[in-house]
Amino acid sequence: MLSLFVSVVRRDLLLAWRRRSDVLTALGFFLLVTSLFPLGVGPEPEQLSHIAAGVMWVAALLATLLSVSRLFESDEADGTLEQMLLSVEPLPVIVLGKVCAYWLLTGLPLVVIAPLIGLQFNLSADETLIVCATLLVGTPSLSLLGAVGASLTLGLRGGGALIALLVLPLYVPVLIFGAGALDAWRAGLGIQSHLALLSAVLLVALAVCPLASATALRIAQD
Amino acid sequence: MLSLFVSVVRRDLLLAWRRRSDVLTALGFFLLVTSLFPLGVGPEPEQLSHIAAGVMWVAALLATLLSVSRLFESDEADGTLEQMLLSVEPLPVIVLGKVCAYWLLTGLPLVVIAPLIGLQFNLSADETLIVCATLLVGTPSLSLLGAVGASLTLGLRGGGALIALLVLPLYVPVLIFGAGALDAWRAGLGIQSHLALLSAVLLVALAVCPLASATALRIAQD
Amino acid sequence: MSDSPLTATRAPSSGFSLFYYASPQTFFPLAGKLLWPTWIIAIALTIAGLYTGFFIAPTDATQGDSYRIIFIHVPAAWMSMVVYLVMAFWCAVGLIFNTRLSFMMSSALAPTGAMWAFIALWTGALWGKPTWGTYWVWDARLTSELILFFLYCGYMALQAAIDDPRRADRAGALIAIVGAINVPIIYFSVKWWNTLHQGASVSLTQSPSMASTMLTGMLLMALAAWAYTIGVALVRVRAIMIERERNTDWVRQLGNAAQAGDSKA
Amino acid sequence: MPEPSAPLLETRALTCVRGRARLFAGLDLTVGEGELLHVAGANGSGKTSLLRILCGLSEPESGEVRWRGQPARSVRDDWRGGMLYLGHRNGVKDDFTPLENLHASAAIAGERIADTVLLEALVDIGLAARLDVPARSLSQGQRRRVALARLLADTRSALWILDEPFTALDVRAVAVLAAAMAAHLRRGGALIYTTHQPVDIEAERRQTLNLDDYAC
Amino acid sequence: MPEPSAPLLETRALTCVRGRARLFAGLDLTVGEGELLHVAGANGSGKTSLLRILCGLSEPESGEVRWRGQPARSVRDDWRGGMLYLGHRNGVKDDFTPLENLHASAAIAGERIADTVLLEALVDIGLAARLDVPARSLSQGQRRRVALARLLADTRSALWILDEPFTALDVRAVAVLAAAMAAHLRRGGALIYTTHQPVDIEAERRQTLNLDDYAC
Amino acid sequence: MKPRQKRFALIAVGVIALAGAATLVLTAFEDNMVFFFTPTQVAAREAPQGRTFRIGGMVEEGSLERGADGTSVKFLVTDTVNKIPVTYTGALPDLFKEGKGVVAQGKLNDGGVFAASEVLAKHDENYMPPEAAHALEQAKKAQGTVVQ
Amino acid sequence: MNWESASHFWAMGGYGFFVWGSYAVTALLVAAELVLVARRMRAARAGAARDVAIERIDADRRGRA
Ligand code: HEM
Ligand SMILES: Nc1ncnc2c1ncn2[C@@H]1O[C@H](COP(=O)(O)OP(=O)(O)OP(=O)(O)O)[C@@H](O)[C@H]1O
Ligand SMILES: Nc1ncnc2c1ncn2[C@@H]1O[C@H](COP(=O)(O)OP(=O)(O)OP(=O)(O)O)[C@@H](O)[C@H]1O
Ligand SMILES: [Mg+2]
Ligand SMILES: [Mg+2]
Repeated sequence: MLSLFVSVVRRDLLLAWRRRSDVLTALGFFLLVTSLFPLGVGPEPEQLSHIAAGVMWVAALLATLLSVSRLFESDEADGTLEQMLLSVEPLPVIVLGKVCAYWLLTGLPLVVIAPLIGLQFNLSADETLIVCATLLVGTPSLSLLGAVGASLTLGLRGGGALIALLVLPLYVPVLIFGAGALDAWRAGLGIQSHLALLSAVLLVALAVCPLASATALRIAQD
Repeated sequence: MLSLFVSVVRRDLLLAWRRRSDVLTALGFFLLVTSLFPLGVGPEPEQLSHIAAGVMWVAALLATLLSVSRLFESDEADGTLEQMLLSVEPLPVIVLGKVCAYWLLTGLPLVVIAPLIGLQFNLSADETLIVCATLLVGTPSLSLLGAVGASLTLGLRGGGALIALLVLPLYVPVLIFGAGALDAWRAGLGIQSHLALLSAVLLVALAVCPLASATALRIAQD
Repeated sequence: MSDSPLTATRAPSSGFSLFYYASPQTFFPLAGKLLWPTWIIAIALTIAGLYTGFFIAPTDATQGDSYRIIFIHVPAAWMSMVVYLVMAFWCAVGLIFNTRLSFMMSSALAPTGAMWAFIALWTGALWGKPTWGTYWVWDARLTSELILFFLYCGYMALQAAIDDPRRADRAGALIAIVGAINVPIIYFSVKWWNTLHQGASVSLTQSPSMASTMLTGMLLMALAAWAYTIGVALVRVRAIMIERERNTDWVRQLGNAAQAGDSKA
Repeated sequence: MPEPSAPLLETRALTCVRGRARLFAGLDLTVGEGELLHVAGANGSGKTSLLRILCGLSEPESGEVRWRGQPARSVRDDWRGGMLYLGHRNGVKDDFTPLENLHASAAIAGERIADTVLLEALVDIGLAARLDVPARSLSQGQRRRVALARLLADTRSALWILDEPFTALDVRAVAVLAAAMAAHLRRGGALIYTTHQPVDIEAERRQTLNLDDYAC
Repeated sequence: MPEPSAPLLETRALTCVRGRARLFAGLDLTVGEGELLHVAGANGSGKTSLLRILCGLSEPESGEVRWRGQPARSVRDDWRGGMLYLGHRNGVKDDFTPLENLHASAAIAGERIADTVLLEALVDIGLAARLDVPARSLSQGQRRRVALARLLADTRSALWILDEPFTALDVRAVAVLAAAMAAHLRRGGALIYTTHQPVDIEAERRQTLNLDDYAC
Repeated sequence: MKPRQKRFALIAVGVIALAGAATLVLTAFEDNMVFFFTPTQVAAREAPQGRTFRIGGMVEEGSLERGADGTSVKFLVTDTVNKIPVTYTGALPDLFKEGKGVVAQGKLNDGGVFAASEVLAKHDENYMPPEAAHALEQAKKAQGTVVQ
Repeated sequence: MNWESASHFWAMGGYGFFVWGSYAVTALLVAAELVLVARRMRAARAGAARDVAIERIDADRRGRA
């Protein structure tokens, strides 16, 4: 089962590598939003550092929301999804593999690039670290929750808007804990409780989402 | 020729109507970005009104950038595009019709909803009017320029990132004039010159983009 | 209603195609011959330009020695614009006369042009800090030069993303030609928007507002940049010719020669 | 000025290159009015590529296409107006009903065809029962039929170029289509098509071009 | 517990409804080992719908599918593991080469097949010359061949369910595929397929199910 | 319309649009698009109160005063008609000189003094060795005395 | 001669960082481009040679068959 998981991850990564620049869409989007902001808002250092965590988290959330609807799209269009449903292997593991590859391609790069954006927004090293940590724990949840939305709306008219409608309510808590951590730290409170809550969300998502997503996929293909 | 234009617009609007909720993606995205901001940034009235024009313009720009890559996608996938290329009718007019429908579906709603966002960001009536006016003149240019990018990258690996690379440099001036108008007005300068420049960009885009896009489509199908 | 004999017959593949292949085939050796003279000229001009710039040209009255950035900034800025125009020209020729060599020229120039644009931006920013007091402002000259750099990147990225060389050529040509509008904007931006960047020191209508040794150094370096650009573009276009014409006779002969050379070695 | 005596479509020394491979070279063919050309060949022999060149969707590597005696590129509007191409892809919108699809295609082609004509075509091709469902819930063969209904409604085009028109069609639909093709030929139209299925189409004059013979 | 004497696949009083229309009702069929079942019927008669029910992709309106004598839903893993389905859609990734595509399909199916076996299958089906190009630049028939190469490499599945396997294939490829089908039947496998083309497949025991007879 | 006429009509429309664009750009340039105010505009109260904006002009000859702390400065910006006092704390660009162009960003305080947060130097297109500059200055002075 | 000593030269009147930063990056880019372009040329030639070799092998095989 582990080997199945690994081979699904590898397949999706290879596919992404074949369409290299597509991979960068989420990252590019993140960079874009965070760089256009200073342009549109005006470059006053304190103001920027004040809104930094919010901008970065909103950007990460949007980057996920926008790209996740394509998670199963190409597999559906070319018939691979049918084959997945018909496999003897457990579908949730396949789904988890796909989500994992997806996170490696869209979530992890954001975490890696975040320090740079921190610099641009005038954050101190500690502050940057905090934002990175929350992103590291939070973005996998975003991917997992997004996958459920994507499979529920697969092939539906108006997938894009629907997915946002379905997933956003679940995203907002993540956003609030994630962006709130920095404020809490600045206010002198610790960030442990924020991180603990984010981790709890992640664990629940890990347990529930692959299953839910797999079920939704079976229904969608009926 | 006018009847061709009208029938293309009607066709695309009807199609959009059939996938109703898809239509709202751009609008939903715009609302999302602009509403999440106060959430992430914190609700200080002056600060919000200060960044309002920037946030709205960045959101409009992103909404276009993200959805425009799908402008020709479905027509390409199902073979309608081939038929357009083979039509006796001038391709630029067909393209213009498609862009027009696209703008009606993604640009105009933003302009209409902008006053609401203005309220949320604490703008005065005059200020809201100015933002709406710049959006009204600016978003068609975004759609037109985006169409060229969409047709250049049609069916390419990494379309998403590529389109951003191609189109963004052209969007930046529009963004600067568009978001700058409010600042100019606040600084006591008139907004005529900003609007004049935005209109100039629009006129040039109207003259050049349909042609360029049509050429790019022919190249893409070769 | 029996099948009539096939009307299609195989024509000898000559005529039109001869004209078509003629250019790369004859251009390849010509470019090879031009190469060494170009390199020698480039090196000589660079040495002369740098010597003039650092050892003959005096310190500037207002800027001190920081002005010596001029000897790369201005040649790079000029080349970035000229190369783009030349690219657009070759693309237009390619579209009109359907000659592949001109597209190859255009794609051979792009990386060098992008490099010049980057150097202009980089040196300009480094020059701006001591003189203006900032590395960057969103002024029209600077913004439009940045857009030029992006246009180069877009051209190259688009070509890289398309597998079919013919489609790549044509799609790239579209960007090159439409983007050429940007070049006059860059050039006249200092006139139209009077912001931080200085106006022209050298123009066709006025005598230069620059001490003659400084001007000499700058012009020598500009000529060196020309020679370098031509040299690199020639090498690259030769490489592109081989890559693209792999299945033609003249490249096969080339391969034959290389094989022979290998077996000798 | 089109020459009346010239054949509808000719090619001169056509060469086609896809990727690195040269598919065919020096291809000359002539199709006159009322004539049927069956382009045969193995998978990957270049049938689709040839048809796309003949209708102007792609450019040949070298050689030229002539329309009624003129270089086709110089009489592009005549060429496009006189031709109807149907490729692998159906050009059918999932969200439109069959009738809406036909209307949309006609609009794009710059024609305006009466409802009755289109309805008749749809009925003839056997879609009478599925007129009010969107194309997304049609079966494979039914979708293909929607695309092919355009042929039944067409009386304007002098040349039909059809890439594997019979795929996914059942026996009855194949017969209807073959009859429509024969009628087109009788009207003086010309027809170029590919297929891997043996289908008999009535025609006065017919040619077969086997691209396997031209493989380089 | 699968009963060894039971037929591979049976259906009991299967009824299928799509949208508003009832496609067929009370369909009973039995397919044993080494048996060939050709599902015939006009476009839209419900062939694809039936095949998708037989392989478990969709649920019938009423009735049940049995696998080796058990209700198929209760022995789902056996059912899925013993079956190979190929639909209208190829399941071929545009960005993978043919070999990579086969590897990816095998991985998803939970199998691990040696390179040599897959390569042999690709060569047998006539893709030897196109091994290093991504599927996006294959011709229609070549893509279909990539999907079908899975069949040539398969020795594990007891039942093949193929929806119009012959579309877009040229004569030679059709022959190769028919031979592979015959070999599968000789091995004791069963085969259910649809097609509108008359193709001769060697089989000891064969049935034809004409869905037009079941239309409601 | 025949296809050819259609094409002609399209080209005509395109040309008209481009011409319209050109006129619009020209009218925009007549307005003050530049992002700084002249001292005259500031004196006429055209500049905003309490908001950040940019002011541009020449540094008045002899107006530069350095503060005791060594980093704060005061000077007058002039467009030869009006003068606005500017205060600034921080490093000045090297080209900042009396009699040369300057662009400063900041706010106008109640006393009519412009508190700059950033000072940029604007430089002209003349390059010459110091001796030449000196000679030029001498010449200018000499000319000045003659005129006076 | 403008410079009293080498250290004066390197200091560039206090603008060493800016001036040498410009020249160094330019030199680096030019060097990198020359290397890349040379490698591309070599790869192209090698590819052509390989094509010929493959063709010969092919011809040999066919000749034998
Ligand atoms: C990132 C910042 C900069 C950029 C993008 C930039 C861009 C350009 C461009 C595109 C040109 C060529 C256009 C023309 O010939 O008129 C140019 C010329 C020039 N630039 Fe810059 N520049 C920058 C900063 C500077 C700075 C800080 C200085 C000096 C204070 C400077 C001095 C010059 C000079 C002397 C010329 C030659 C003008 C002539 O005689 O034509 N530049 N620059
Ligand atoms: N974009 C491309 N890049 C590289 N090769 C291509 C491209 N498109 C097609 N080919 C190749 O060109 C050849 C001819 O393709 P084409 O689609 O014309 O074949 P066909 O005769 O229509 O085949 P089929 O019967 O399978 O439809 C194929 O070998 C294919 O792999
Ligand atoms: N999602 C759906 N909603 C409504 N009707 C549907 C849907 N899917 C299929 N149908 C209808 O069900 C019928 C059977 O479709 P199916 O695809 O099974 O036909 P088929 O026998 O495979 O035909 P073909 O030979 O054309 O492939 C068709 O009339 C089709 O219009
Ligand atoms: Mg084909
Ligand atoms: Mg079917």
